[in-house]
Amino acid sequence: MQKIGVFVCWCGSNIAATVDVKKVAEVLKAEPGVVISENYQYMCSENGQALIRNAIKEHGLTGVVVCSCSPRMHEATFRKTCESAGLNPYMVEIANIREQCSWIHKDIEEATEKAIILGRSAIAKLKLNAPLTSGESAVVKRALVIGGGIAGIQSALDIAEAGFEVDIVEQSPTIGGNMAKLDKTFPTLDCAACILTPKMVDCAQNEKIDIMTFSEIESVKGFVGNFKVQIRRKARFVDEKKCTGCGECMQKCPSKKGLNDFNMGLNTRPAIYIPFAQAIPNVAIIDPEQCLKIKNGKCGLCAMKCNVNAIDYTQKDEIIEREYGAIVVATGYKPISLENFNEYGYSSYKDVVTSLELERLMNAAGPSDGHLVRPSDHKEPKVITFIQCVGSRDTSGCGKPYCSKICCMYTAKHAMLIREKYPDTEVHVFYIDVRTPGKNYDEFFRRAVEQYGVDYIKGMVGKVYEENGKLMVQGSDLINNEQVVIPSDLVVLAAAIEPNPSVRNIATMVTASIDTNNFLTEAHAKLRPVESPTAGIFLSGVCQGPKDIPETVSQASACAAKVIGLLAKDKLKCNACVSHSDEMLCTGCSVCANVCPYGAITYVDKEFRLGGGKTEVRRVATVNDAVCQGCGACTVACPSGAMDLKGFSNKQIMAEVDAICKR
Amino acid sequence: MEKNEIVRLVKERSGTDARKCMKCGKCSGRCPAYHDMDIKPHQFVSYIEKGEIDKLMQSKSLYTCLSCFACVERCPRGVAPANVIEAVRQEVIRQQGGNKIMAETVPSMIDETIPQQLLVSMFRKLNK
Amino acid sequence: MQKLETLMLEKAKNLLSSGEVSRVLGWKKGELGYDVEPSVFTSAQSLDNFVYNVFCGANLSKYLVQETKKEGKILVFLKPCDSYSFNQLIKEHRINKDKVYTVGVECQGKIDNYKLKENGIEVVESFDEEVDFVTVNGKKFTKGEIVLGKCSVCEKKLLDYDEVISINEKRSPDKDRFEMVKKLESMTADERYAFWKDQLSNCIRCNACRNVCPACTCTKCVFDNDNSGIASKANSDSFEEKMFHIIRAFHVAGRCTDCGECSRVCPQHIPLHLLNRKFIGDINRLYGTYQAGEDTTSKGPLTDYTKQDVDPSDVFGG
Amino acid sequence: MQEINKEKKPLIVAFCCNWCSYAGADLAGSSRLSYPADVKIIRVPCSCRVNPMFILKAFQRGADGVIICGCHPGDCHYTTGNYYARRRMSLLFSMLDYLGIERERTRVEWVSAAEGAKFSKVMNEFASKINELGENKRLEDLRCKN
Repeated sequence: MQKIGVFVCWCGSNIAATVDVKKVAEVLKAEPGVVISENYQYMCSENGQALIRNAIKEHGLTGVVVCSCSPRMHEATFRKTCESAGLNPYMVEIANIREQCSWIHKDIEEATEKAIILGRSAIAKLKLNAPLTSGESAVVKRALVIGGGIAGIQSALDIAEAGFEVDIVEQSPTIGGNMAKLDKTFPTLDCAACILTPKMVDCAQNEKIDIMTFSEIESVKGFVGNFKVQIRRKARFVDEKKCTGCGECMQKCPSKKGLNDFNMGLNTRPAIYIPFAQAIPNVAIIDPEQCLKIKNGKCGLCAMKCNVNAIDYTQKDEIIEREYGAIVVATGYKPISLENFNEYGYSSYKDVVTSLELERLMNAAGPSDGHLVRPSDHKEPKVITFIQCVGSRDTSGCGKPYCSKICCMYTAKHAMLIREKYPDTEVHVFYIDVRTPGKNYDEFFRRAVEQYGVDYIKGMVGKVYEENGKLMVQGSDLINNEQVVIPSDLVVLAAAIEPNPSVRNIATMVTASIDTNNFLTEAHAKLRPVESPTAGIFLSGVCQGPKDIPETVSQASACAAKVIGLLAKDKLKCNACVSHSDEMLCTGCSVCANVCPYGAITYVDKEFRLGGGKTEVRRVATVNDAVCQGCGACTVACPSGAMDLKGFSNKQIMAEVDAICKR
Repeated sequence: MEKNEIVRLVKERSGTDARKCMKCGKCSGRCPAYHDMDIKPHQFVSYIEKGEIDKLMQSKSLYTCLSCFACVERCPRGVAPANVIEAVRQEVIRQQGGNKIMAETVPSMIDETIPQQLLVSMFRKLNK
Repeated sequence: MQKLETLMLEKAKNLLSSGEVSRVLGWKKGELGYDVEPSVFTSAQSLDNFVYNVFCGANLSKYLVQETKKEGKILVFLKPCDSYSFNQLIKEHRINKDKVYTVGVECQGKIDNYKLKENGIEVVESFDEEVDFVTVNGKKFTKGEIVLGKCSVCEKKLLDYDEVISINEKRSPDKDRFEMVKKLESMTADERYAFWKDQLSNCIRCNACRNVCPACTCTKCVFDNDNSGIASKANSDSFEEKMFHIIRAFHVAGRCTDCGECSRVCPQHIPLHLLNRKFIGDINRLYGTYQAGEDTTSKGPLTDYTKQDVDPSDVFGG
Repeated sequence: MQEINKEKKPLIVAFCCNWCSYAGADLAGSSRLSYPADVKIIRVPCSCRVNPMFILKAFQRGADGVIICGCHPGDCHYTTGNYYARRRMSLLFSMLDYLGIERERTRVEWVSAAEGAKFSKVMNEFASKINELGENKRLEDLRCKN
């Protein structure tokens, strides 16, 4: 037999002035199951709460209805009150007779009648409430960072700083990402390597950080606090532990014609190589496509030369499994392919380069040792023309509809650096808009124009063609209303950036949502920008949207803060109002899993007794309490009615409907 | 016909949404007939959006545009300046009433010196 | 038709004797010619009663839910429309595909027994697919007159089968399957209300529509489940007639293959498929053409969305 | 007609999602923006929790109008809930309309936590529409009658 206590709050005069609270208490007392019905001036006050506590003890109440302000205000308060008196906190229902009654109605009779109906409805629901307990799940105190660019490095360092273990999984042979390829960085023009490589070294030396390069995520299972991740450590044919990075092997390797990825393919490297001088780990790797020994068994010079016997031509991919509490996705970006933009002649002319290629051409560690020469004849270019928005803001289907955000600034940087170092060079920039929001950004861009005399032309380039050994850049000058043709020696394209293609696969594995441009979706665009809607998955850097280095670093640190907040907990308290599947009704049709935004539903084959000694194996849904957030999408999708939501069950809601509709 | 109605018709016939233009000027940057135009391809898009049809209808660009569609091909926003030019040209021709070439007379005009582009352009007009 | 049946019989016998399958799901002769019913045959001998003719309208796919739980493999003959239901059941993990051997069979439309009975027919004397008419009580009917509603608009094709037995090309329908839905939509609300009140008030809640429906394979139906909050074994009032049919149509929305079994079996001749077809029409119009059962992997329209979907307030097509 | 309406007030059930619309209703309250007392709110976690059964049940029990309020598309607390609700309700309402039931008796509105004024406006409009339509005869429940 249920024993329900009803507590009607006056809220001073907030409720009592429009609702006859005494009458409400009186009428509700007559409801079946109600054993006590009280009214009090301020139910949320200490005295009011004491009233509830005492009533629970005195009458052995099985449930409490508080007619008061919005549950969004004090539901938590009254739940605690009841819990302290030994009643399950989920045996409390609130009838909102302030915001949804006394404050919006003037007629006392009308408001009182409505308050009574709302009270009845709460009682009807409460009668079907069941005590709920929030499940708990342990948190594995280790984080996984996918991607070893500046975003991943910063997140990993911050997490490690807080004392948690972090693994960085990077698909290329070294960490550092795109930033390692840059020459200088805006708006302060410090050298990228000078600020990045110390961080890379920190990662390598930090005992909390384990770096796995040349590795890929194979599969992700589990949920927040308890991810099980398989990592494929691809064969690099060099024992990472033995190799000292002396580079002797690179000298001896006879197969030297591999394209140097690190230098954007602008020069070549041997089959065994260390990506760049400051690579972390500073370990060689063999390109099996190029290695003579691996390809046709003839050579083996590097192994002969290696003092520490690190070379292993028979090395195989290895799959390791680790557990993590949180996963940071920091997969970064790549410039888009320019195959759709024949008008700029990227594939026809050697001296049409992308901005990232220009970075390498200007970098002291680059293919021309920092001396800016054009790729075709290694001569110094005298006229350089930059074209912005190549593939950005393009809704024609050839490029990307969004603004890549970083190009305006790096183009200004390039223009400025060139004019600084080679003052006799003429620099033109074709732009649609120059977008420079950010601290000291517009000042930076203006410096390029005012101090360095870079020629900014408002307008787009229509085509690039060759004439008398010059690259003729034909475009609009919209301000002068002219069509201009600029004979140039070097043309630099600010290619749009796009998320690293690997992110699609990773998003699927971790059930994180992804937008039409392959950027990962944040849990809330404004208020939860570094979290994925999937609990335990965090977003760091450009995988979430275009951003420059300062923004990436701040987001990476914000992301780390969220990870630390999660890992600092020993146990995760789960939402108590979760979905659950009635296995006797479930047909295993998978409809519920299709609508679950959290991937909380999985299926198992379970054996059921049919009676008469017979059994039957059926596929049924199970909900992971730790992952379910309780939206209820599955409950409606389920045709058999097997899915129901605790705290908001079908019967409870229909009981409310019944109570409201009873006249 | 009222001016606004002409603007509306031209927009409709051109089938292009001038509001999608982000004013980058790539159309004019590519245009091979640019120097023979008083109003440039990008300006056609801008003027039509602003409703300034009179200027466009008097423009000599209507007759210097080659209908090569390079501007349409290159536009990053899917706007079609050439279609706007063509639609304005159509409107001018329609307003001239009978002052146009009849389809039947075309065969007699063909000789090997007429550029194919012109023929294509002519047929396109007469088709409407 | 006779030839088709011979080929099918041959196939069934071969597979049974080779041990490839242990049972055959097909149709069994009745006593009156038209009273054909689905049946599981377990031996070559029992196949004497096997039949495939214009009366084999029943959809066999739903039987596989139970049949594939049993030991051994079963051979099933699927008409084009049956195979869509079959695929949908595979998609929903209701059938174990490894335990079925599917043979697609040609179908040129089946006969509606209710229409026969309406004409006072008790015994079918002969029928001939080739010349396209049926003789009953000495009276000849063209097939068009007595064909099942679902067959007259059937556009379904033979999907992936282990094997296909087909002699003639399938004839394409001359009618638009949404014709009646569109007609209803063009009526006034009052007329529609009157139409459905008239139709649904005939409902005797025999549950035949539900029991035959290949999309209704729940272990326990919400209407039989006391905990669902809407349990009702029989209609206690006029509302529940509507409630039952709306909920039923909604539960199969996006999953219904439009196989038309509900209307075929309704003893009260209620055109129940018009409810399902309304949902199908709306889905096609609002979310892009979708045919349930055409594949076994795609997301159904109600378990999917696009950000640009229309608002409910802009939907009413009536 | 007015007389009858006064005697028999319409009954409106509003399903509001906890995160946006219920908060919007609270804001309407704290801003003292009134709407008829005929509107009774049922709190659900998300608009996607609203089962068509609930709506039919409300009509069966004598509700004259049912309105579902959720976060604006794209703003769902659970990211995708209202997208599913939008499809479900589109189909369900279309079906009710198909059966000849007055289309104005059902409605979906997107109300954010900041839109107290909108909540009040929507409820006022909806209530007056339902008042206009009068008693829900087409989806009545015989048992609920005296």
